[in-house]
Amino acid sequence: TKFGDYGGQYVPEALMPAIEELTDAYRRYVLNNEDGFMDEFRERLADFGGRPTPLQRADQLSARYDTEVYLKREDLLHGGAHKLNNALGQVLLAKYMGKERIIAETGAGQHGTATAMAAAHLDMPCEIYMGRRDINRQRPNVFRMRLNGAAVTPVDVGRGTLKEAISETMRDWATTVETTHYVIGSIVGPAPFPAMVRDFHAVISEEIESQTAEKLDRSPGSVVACAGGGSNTMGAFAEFLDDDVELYAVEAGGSSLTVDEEAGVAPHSASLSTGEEGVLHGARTKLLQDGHGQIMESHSVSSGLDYAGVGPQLSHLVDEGRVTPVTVDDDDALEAFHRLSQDEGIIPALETAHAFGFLEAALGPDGDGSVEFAEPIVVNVSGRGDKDLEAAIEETEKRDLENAPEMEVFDQ
Amino acid sequence: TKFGDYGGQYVPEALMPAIEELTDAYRRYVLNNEDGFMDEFRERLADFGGRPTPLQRADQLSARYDTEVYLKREDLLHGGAHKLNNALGQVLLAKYMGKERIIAETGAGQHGTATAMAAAHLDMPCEIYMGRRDINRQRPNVFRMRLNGAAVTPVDVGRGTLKEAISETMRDWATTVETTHYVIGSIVGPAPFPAMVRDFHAVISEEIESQTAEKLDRSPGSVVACAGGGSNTMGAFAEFLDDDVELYAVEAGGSSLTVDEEAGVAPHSASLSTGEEGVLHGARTKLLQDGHGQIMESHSVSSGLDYAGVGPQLSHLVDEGRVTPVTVDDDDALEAFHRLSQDEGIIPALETAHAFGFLEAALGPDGDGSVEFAEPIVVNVSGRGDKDLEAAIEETEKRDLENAPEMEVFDQ
Amino acid sequence: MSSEDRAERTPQNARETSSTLADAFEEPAFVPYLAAGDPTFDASLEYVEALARGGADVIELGLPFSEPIAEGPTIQQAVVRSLAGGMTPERFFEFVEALDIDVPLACMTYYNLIYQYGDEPVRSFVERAAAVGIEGLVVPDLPAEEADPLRAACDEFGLDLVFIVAPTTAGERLDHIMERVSGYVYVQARLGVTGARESLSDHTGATLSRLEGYDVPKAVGFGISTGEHAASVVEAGADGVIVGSALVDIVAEGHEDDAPTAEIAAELESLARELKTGAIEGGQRRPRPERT
Amino acid sequence: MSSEDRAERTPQNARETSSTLADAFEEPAFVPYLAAGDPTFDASLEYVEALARGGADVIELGLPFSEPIAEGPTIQQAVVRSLAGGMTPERFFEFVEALDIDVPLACMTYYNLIYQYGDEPVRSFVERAAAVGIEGLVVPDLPAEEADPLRAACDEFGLDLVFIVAPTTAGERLDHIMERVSGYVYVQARLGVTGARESLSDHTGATLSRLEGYDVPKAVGFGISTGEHAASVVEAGADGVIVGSALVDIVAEGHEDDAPTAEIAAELESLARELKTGAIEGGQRRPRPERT
Repeated sequence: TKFGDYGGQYVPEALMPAIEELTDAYRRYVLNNEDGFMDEFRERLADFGGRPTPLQRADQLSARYDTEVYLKREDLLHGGAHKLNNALGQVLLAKYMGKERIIAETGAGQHGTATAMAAAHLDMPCEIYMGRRDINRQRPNVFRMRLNGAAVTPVDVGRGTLKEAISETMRDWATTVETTHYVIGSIVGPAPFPAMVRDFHAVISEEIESQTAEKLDRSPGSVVACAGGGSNTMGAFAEFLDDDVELYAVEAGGSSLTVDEEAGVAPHSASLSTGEEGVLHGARTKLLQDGHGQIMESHSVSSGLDYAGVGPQLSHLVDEGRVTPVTVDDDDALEAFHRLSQDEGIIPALETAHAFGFLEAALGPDGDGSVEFAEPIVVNVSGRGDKDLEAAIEETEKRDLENAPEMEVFDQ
Repeated sequence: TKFGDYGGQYVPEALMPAIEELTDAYRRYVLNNEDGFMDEFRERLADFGGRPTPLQRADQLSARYDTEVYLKREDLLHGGAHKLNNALGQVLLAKYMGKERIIAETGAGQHGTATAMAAAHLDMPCEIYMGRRDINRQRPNVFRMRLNGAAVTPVDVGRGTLKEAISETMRDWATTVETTHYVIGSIVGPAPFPAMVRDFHAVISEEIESQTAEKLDRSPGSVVACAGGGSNTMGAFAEFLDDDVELYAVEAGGSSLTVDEEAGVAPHSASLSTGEEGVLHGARTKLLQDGHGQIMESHSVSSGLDYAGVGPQLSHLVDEGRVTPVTVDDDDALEAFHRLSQDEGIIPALETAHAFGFLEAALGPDGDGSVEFAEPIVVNVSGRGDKDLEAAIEETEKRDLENAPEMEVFDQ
Repeated sequence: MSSEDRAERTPQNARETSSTLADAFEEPAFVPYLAAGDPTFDASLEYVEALARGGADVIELGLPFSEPIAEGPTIQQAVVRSLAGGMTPERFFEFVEALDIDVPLACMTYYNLIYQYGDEPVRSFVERAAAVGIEGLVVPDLPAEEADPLRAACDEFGLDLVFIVAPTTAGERLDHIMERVSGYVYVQARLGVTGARESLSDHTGATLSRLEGYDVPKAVGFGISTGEHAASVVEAGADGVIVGSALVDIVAEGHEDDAPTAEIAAELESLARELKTGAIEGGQRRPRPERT
Repeated sequence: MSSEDRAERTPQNARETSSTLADAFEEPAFVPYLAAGDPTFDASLEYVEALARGGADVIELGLPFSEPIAEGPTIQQAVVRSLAGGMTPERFFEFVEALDIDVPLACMTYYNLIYQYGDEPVRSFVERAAAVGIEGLVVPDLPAEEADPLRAACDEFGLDLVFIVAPTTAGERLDHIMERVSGYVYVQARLGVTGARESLSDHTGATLSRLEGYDVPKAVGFGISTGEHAASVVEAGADGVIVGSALVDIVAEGHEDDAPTAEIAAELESLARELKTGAIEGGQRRPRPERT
């Protein structure tokens, strides 16, 4: 249950039996394919989810950077992000375990929508906890969850964001644990979640491996993925941990890497790059916390990266030197958002845009050339940007970005 | 250039040379794969677009209707609808033809976004004409086009919807025809567009054929697709025209199949079911028109079906008895929208919802049993509903639908 | 002109006999366009008659269609006004009957209206047009390739069928068109849609020279708005000038300003005179070609 | 109690010697909880002292953590108030030092605060807690599986480590916990989070009977809000009752109504007395077991 010293199971006693039950189910169904679980999972991922997703050469970026850049198109997965890999896996697992109800937390709403979809698909009642502030920031995703038949329960505690929603979902789980499965949305939480969620997402790197082999007759040189909790990151890295492949985890640099201890606010979400070891939401990992151990309110222009913790395995891999953490700030992420939209015809999620901001910072015309990537570079396009349109436009208007499009089309 | 008496090339003389040039290019590149055009097209459709899209068994609908229902998941194509098949094909063709600029019209914005994406992907300047009213109804799609770098030009003539946008794009084309390709968004317009657009979309039915063969070792019994202009329809039907497969084109019944001649308004868009032969936008086909031949303003809750014309080949196939046209009204389409969202975890476009409304009307608990479908039924899920969230919720609130979800989650 | 003058005309092949429209181009001709019924039936009658007084040799009278894909904003708005005023094909024919002028008329409209009229697609319309005294048709969305049924009907009822030749029209297509055209050929001065312009396109000369071998009057339209435009187009070899948007602009502005009908009519007559004079002057500036 | 009393205590294995916390359960015990510093440092001191006066046998004093995943809304809000008032681990220890009571204290907090404090993770916190006279720790997000470092530090500095046993805890896990627990075992009366309830859960009896063989005082918490609750829980076999939310409710309501500190303190003391009395009565209702 550990990754070095990271990970573990720091949860209330009431949850431990469920976690033991889940650990057993994970071993039997996921690791040992009991009752053909993994076969059914893979088949549903293909038919319902749309796997495999393509590995596409990015023609314009390859030219811009004079290197080979490939895109792993998780944005094409049903729901618009990699999130379904995990949500479908866990909801199906809950069904195999005989659970009768699904709960989940969501921040930006991507995990919530993926879970709501999977639950509708598998005919499971579903309740999603979401911070009040996020509910009002992410209306379309709330609509989608409700349309899929999920209950959406506002969380009014604290700032009303992901952190509070996770805590609240854990509270529900502590009450309903006997009949309910909590679908954690990233490679965080108590064991076995970090390993299990990674395994559900590992299909991303499995496909990258077979697709680069088939198209290019080789492995990728570098894999780049944004990292909030880190599920798309570990999904994109998992198969390459023992190989000679460079792995870059791009965190949200927000507006600044400094912190405001007084206000308990970190204006970024760079847990891997700047966080300190601690215990949050069931696991020991790198955290954004103040000197006393209180968790900081994180920040990013991308609400999906806006989390004070990170997957324990990523913390471990960073300490080991296997994964290189880097940061991209809000401005550069927005520029990258526009660049990919205009140059490649793919509007990425703001989360995803961070990964491309890193390429530009390192390889672009004004890049610092600090990184020498091994070729080809595969960037995980973890999600599409439809959910972020309003936010991206609003944030763009606040700034003086070189490549921002004019938006003066509407009446009044 | 004709389908029976339908089709033809009813365009201003200034466009005829361009249409001859296009006809030649269509023959060479599309039909004869000159310079490997079709190979590149298919490869880009796979890598950029995400083909093949899955053929998924609809577990809940199959149970509900006690028959085998399969879903062709065009909603998973990049951009969220089948539209990219055609847009990518035409923009690539324009590149092969040496054109320097792309123009297109759009109604709901789906064709516009697909074209903007394809143009960004292939590095072609792009301008999209869109009725002012549609611009204000479809903000997210306008954002997407602008983000992809396309110019969006409002059309203020008439009601400011698709019909006017097409006319305006034709005017642009009449001016810039030497350097510009007009990417028509459906199987309408002068020859060779109806055949060419069909051929770009035919990949849908090619895949259905190979997927049913692989999964079920047989052909589909029935194929059901919604029909506005009819591009997803013909794409889903094309390979089966000579086979023993039932083909149903589901049109928008709107609020009523009657018309208001005085106001020049048809409160539906059922050109195949109720239209009269006439000439519009370059082709002879079935049209919604008044007794004098003036084109009616059509209506549907789904702006993508809201067009007074329809592809000439569909008109012909309906006359021949090969395709059965049916209608589903706004209410039933909305109910079907909610049903698919809740039961299958797929939020369909409102266009697409019409196809499912037809299943329910025929096979549902309150169905009239009027149709005996040959099994298995394949329904083309032509697009996803993200673009329609606001509209669907607004239209749902106006009605007393049995399966409408509560939407009271937001503040105040 | 009243319809009775030609109502009795028997079916014939117009191209093999004399054409009233072609005859109108004996001297450099001025061919104005107005949308019938813009903004009202009665005012529009006065406007058309003013053009006749101003020297029009042929008048292109627009029967408005809801989707005028070949028109620029000026004529689009005229179409909207006319339709809002209740214009229909039948009213259009009544309009022609009500006109009190002695200038040959061409009806400019879109194919769907011709197709839908009456019991026999195409033929009914042409028959009725002939009955009210219309001399010819101009159909902007009907290229020669699709024109056989209409050509046949026009031949049957003795109407001319005018085709448009664009700057992009050349080679076989030009031959194809010129085999089918009668009355006059509408030479589109530039690409695009109708609309008045400050300056003239330089495509005109090239198009006219491609047409040199064809013995049909060449009327140049698209963008002509002043007497000087008209003069230079005729000097370049045109047999006449077609002017629409510049005239419709006068109707539109007058309508907007609520100007008296007579005042608008006077303005139209004045511009018509300027344009006709310009055409004549253009003819004088060049060595007049022998007409065969 | 002032910290000097125990500051000199040397490291030892608490489980092998007498435990002040366990000793507090000689008669049916009342164990109240309050969040230190809720809503202010000074008021909170008075509230805790009022509980002591009301008959508390052990006081669980909450050191607030920003993510209290095991707490219901009542205690979540207490945490918010306390943190807003500037509570920190260091201030918490000062709070304990400033308390003038003679009731053993357990510190209830979350693991991250214990982990972060001082130079040596876990050990620094326990050392300091011992220095200010805290007798034990309750850590709701630390199951026995992860508790070895804290257990070792507690042993080193003579603190008890209280574990929670839930209705879902059974079999090997129960043994595992009971091997590590000291002071008392916190019997969670029902699933879920903390919070006062109208009626009691019927899980309690079952859990208590699973614990029968273990020689550690059993204190039942979650949902107890009245003297009668306390009585029936003790009657069912508990050695004591833990009451948090019902008390915090008094603080919260007083805070909201801007009530004088003394008035709130009096209310707390009164409810404390009711609960203590209930516990005693519950003990009298059942045959008192022989303690070995």
